[in-house]
Amino acid sequence: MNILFAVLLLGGLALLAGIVLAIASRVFHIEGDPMMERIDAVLPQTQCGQCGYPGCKPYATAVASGEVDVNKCVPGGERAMLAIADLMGVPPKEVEEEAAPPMLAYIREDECIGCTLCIKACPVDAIIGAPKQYHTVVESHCTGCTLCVEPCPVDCIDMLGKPEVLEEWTWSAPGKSRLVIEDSAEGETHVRAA
Amino acid sequence: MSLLISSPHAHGGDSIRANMLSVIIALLPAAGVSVYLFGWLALFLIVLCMVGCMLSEWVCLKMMGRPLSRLGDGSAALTGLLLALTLPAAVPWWMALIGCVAAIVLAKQVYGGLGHNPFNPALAARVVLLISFPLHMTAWLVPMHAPVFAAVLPLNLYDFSQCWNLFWLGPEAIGKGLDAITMASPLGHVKTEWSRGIGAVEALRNYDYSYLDAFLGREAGSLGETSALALLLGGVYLLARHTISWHIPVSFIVTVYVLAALFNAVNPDHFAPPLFHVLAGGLMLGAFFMATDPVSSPVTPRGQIVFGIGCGLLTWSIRTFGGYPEGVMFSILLMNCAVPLIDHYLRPRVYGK
Amino acid sequence: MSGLLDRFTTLLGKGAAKGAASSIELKAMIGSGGFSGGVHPKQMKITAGSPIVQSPLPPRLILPLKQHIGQICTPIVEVGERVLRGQKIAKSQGYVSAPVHAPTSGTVLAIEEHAVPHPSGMGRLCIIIEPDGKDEADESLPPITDYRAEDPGVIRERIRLSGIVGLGGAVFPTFIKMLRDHRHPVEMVILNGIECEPYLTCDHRLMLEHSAAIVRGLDIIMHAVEAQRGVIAIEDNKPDAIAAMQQALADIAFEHIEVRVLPTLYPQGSEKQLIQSVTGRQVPAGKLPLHIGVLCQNVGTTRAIHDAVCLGQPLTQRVVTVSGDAVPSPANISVRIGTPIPFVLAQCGLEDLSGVRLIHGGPMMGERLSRLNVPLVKSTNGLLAMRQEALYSENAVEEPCIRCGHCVTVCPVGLVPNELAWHCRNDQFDRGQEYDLFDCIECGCCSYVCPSHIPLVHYFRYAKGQVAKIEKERSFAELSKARSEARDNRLAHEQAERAARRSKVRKQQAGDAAGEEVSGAETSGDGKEDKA
Amino acid sequence: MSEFALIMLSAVLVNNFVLTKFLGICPFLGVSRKLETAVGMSLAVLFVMTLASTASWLVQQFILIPFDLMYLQTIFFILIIAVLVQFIEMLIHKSSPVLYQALGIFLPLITTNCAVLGVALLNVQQEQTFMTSALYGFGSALGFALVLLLFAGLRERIDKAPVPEAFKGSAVSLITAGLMSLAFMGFSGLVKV
Repeated sequence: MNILFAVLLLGGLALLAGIVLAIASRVFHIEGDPMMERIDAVLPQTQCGQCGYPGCKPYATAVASGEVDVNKCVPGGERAMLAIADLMGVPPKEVEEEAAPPMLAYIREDECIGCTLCIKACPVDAIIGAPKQYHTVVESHCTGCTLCVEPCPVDCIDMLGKPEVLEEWTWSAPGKSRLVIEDSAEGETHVRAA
Repeated sequence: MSLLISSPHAHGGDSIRANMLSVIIALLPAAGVSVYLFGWLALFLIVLCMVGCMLSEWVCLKMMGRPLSRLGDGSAALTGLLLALTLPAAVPWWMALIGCVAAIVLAKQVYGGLGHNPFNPALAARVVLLISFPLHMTAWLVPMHAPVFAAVLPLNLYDFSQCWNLFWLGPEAIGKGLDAITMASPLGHVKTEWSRGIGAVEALRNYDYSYLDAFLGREAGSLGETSALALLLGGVYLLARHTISWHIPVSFIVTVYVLAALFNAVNPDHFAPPLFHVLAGGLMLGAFFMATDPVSSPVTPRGQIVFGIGCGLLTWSIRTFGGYPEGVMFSILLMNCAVPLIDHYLRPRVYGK
Repeated sequence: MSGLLDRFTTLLGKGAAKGAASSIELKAMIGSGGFSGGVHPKQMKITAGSPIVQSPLPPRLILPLKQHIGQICTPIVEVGERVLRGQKIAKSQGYVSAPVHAPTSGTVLAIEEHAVPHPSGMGRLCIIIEPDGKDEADESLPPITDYRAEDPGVIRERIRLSGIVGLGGAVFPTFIKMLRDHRHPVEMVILNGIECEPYLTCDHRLMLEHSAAIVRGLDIIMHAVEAQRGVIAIEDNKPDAIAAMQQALADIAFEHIEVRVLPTLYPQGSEKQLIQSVTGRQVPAGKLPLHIGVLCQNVGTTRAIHDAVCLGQPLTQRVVTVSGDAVPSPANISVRIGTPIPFVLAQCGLEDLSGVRLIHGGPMMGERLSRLNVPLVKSTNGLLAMRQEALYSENAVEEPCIRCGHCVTVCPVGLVPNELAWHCRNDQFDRGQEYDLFDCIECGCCSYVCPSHIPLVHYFRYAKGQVAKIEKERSFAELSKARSEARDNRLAHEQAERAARRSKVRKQQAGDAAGEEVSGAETSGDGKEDKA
Repeated sequence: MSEFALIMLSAVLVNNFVLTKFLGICPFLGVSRKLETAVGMSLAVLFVMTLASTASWLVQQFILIPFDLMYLQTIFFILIIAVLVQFIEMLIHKSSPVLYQALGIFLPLITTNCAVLGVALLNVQQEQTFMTSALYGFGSALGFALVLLLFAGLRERIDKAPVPEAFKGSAVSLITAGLMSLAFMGFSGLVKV
């Protein structure tokens, strides 16, 4: 009898608690997944697909739902990985592939046959041109994702490194190597990694 | 070799080594007083601690594969000296060595060496010793030249062979018990008397306490803490050399003084007078040499003042209400814990903001 | 919950900040300057007694198309064209810019990329002129003798056309600083004669030798901005300059200008610090000196303004201090802009440059040049040639920070350099910005006093560059995202349209008897759509 | 009044849950990597512990004692605490997703946190009144929060220090906690409770 009473009491209390929680879950219900948006915001938006997802947003969604590791974004490199790991509250994981130096696509226009295949492949609409006309890459929009190289039937797209200009030069960390152009006392010029 | 090098291309010439050296120099008067009071024992202990700390540092650097030249920055030697000055003269040599290892390995090198230790190594080691060996760490050798106790002193500390035996083999070797050659410090005495329901003023009277002796250092205590005069000299030297700033010592000492004065004014029989608090125990040593340890104290002036006030508050509270007679060491360590937060929240005002 | 807490902590920070004012005042009494912090580096003003000498014409002049802060200029001369001294050879492009003038008469040899004085050693577009030795002047800018009678706008336009930029080293186009804003009238013009960098003495010599021109230049500025008060600020380590300026004021009988002697303290010559020393007020963060009614001009700039207005000469030469332990005869030289630096050094007896490190500017804020064959530009206020072993920055070994707090004490901006450097070193740039990274003026006081020889300024520069880079990447990512989303929307839209058309066709199909032909037509239509 | 002050002082400093009773070590080590998360965790624990100690007191006085069910004490307490934690989790998820993510697994873990259950059980043991048990719960949580914040500050510094490989991570953290604990021994005897 005593036992029965104890069980009933405990069960009743548990039921009450359950009801309270059920109501609370209604009241505090949240729409959408702000985490996905936050992750998407730290991705480089190259839409390159190197992560195995068809773009940055799909990858962000996958990371937010926990179905994929935080280290799959190659162009984002370590920084994006650390930012995502930080957001997700998981330990950082090394990015396996080394990001290539920033590149831009160039179309050798005299070889272009105007097939528009690269235009369709470009995820950020950075290639302009019409059918049977030369196409050209808008440099300021190109993310260097290389997705246009594969579809080109005549292989007239080159990925070239971004030229370094004085205006975009920044200091490297103390003691870290950096290309230094130097004049020797004899008047020769050397370029070397210091 | 041509690395990218940024301005400035000039330097004021300050170095870690110079900083450490000037602290060691500033500690010389206090060390001198300790030798004057405790004879060869003090010298043995100081040398042992300095050597012990430097050896520990050397082993750590070697094991961690860091440049052994770091040993030359003088920080380990300074830690050894500071540790020695906080120890009672009658402490067994192996205990002092344990302290050295605790200071260098546990409190410093584990964190990556100089500059990264959150706690003052010497103090951390002393707390380790105090908690582990409470008896030995509160047994104060009767000093030479303390006028009141000169007659009581059962041994001559200026006698090399007697001290040598005492140092390595303990009091039994010279046929004395620890109790026979040690006594209570003024702070300890006040605490014990309190527990018997006797007020501080009465307690000091029956201890034959004298402010002048406390100022000059002719009283029981750890090696380097007894003489306020010697420590003050060193402190002024450091201030003059800009090795430390005034913020911590002044706010620390003033806080203790003000608190003690307030409570003493309310109940003069029960609470010890402010000057007693300022001269007693390790306050001077702590305020000028421990709390100002750059690595484990705040960097901003405002933070340093808060740090000093916190130290003072805790010191006085622990001395007055706590279980331990002396609170300087605990209070500095406790405030060391708060340094990152103090540094984070008490930054200077930025120009134009 | 966290929002509340953040607010609480900012409140705490602000409350605490208010308390700081008192400690700053205290410092002002103990220290010497009006601003907090600062250091007293070794003066090393070995050329203080050397009169300014005129450098001969070099065989070749190299004029970078950007010697100022702002947009690069476009050349308006062609290769082979003959140019005259003072002729504009490159015009401003955009608002924040300053034109470039030919320093002497000669022929344009080339317009090509050439190394410029920059720590990277990289080059930019330069106009290269071969002087013909005749030094014929272009007289398109007539002298304005009675400038007080002219409209301030005319004066400002003259300054703009003359290509004058701040010659203290910042090279910000001067005419922009002098624009009038009716909400913020300029009450005081401060002439910056501080020259707090060690070694440098060019401003000092200018004040001694051209005091009348400088005082007049200041009067021109005051007229142009309609200011009532002029203050000439000089540190007390230049008593002769103080006397010279006072004499010049007495001679011309200018009563609206006073000489203010300030105690020597680096970096008092920095604009914001100087303003605090002179007026006791701080320029609010994110605001200009103009917003508290102050305008600062450097001595060299003021002299250039005088020459541009009263003599009709654009900025084509400047005074440079050539010094350092490797220079046999240090001197103050008046040099044409564009003169190759080895040529200037040779004037001071330094021919063999092996083992010599070149610093462009003073030792505290100047840049070490990795390339020697670069021209002297508008920002060159000093050239220091140092023996490699004498150069601290070359030989310093970084040791761990012992948190001594000296950097905090000397920082004239009120930063916590050691913590800031930690964050920068660990690439925690958000944290760095929280610690006011961008308020750093790179004066070098922190590195100067650091007992651990930590290159703090270098860390800050690195972090600033990285933040800018990240910011750029972020805005590019945003742009790419928008473009990608627009594309997705367009594709979705097209697909929807196609689907709608298909269903329409299907409906027709249901109505029609012959279905196969239509579906064939539909696929070809699809193909066309894709291509569009 | 002075009795309440003494209870608080005792709970916060002298008998600090983490450093002298060694309760709640799991979140103490787990959530102290960053100051911001530590602040969040502190607030969550403050809320949970205060409520848990009052709620458990109520359950104790009005259910367990009258119905003579003392043998079900642990189960009842855990039930109450679990509900409270769930509730707070939803609240935080709604109000601050960042904090929610940052706290991660540790928020649900408060349920089985010995500090929370400990405060409920200690209350019963010490036969507190309603007010004193609420105060004791709050004070203990405050002590936990204080130590957690100090520790988080220290760890932010330690994390950036070149700690030898063997001591990286929890090793050096535990040493730090140990040294902190030594420092907190200075408070012993401060309040005789």
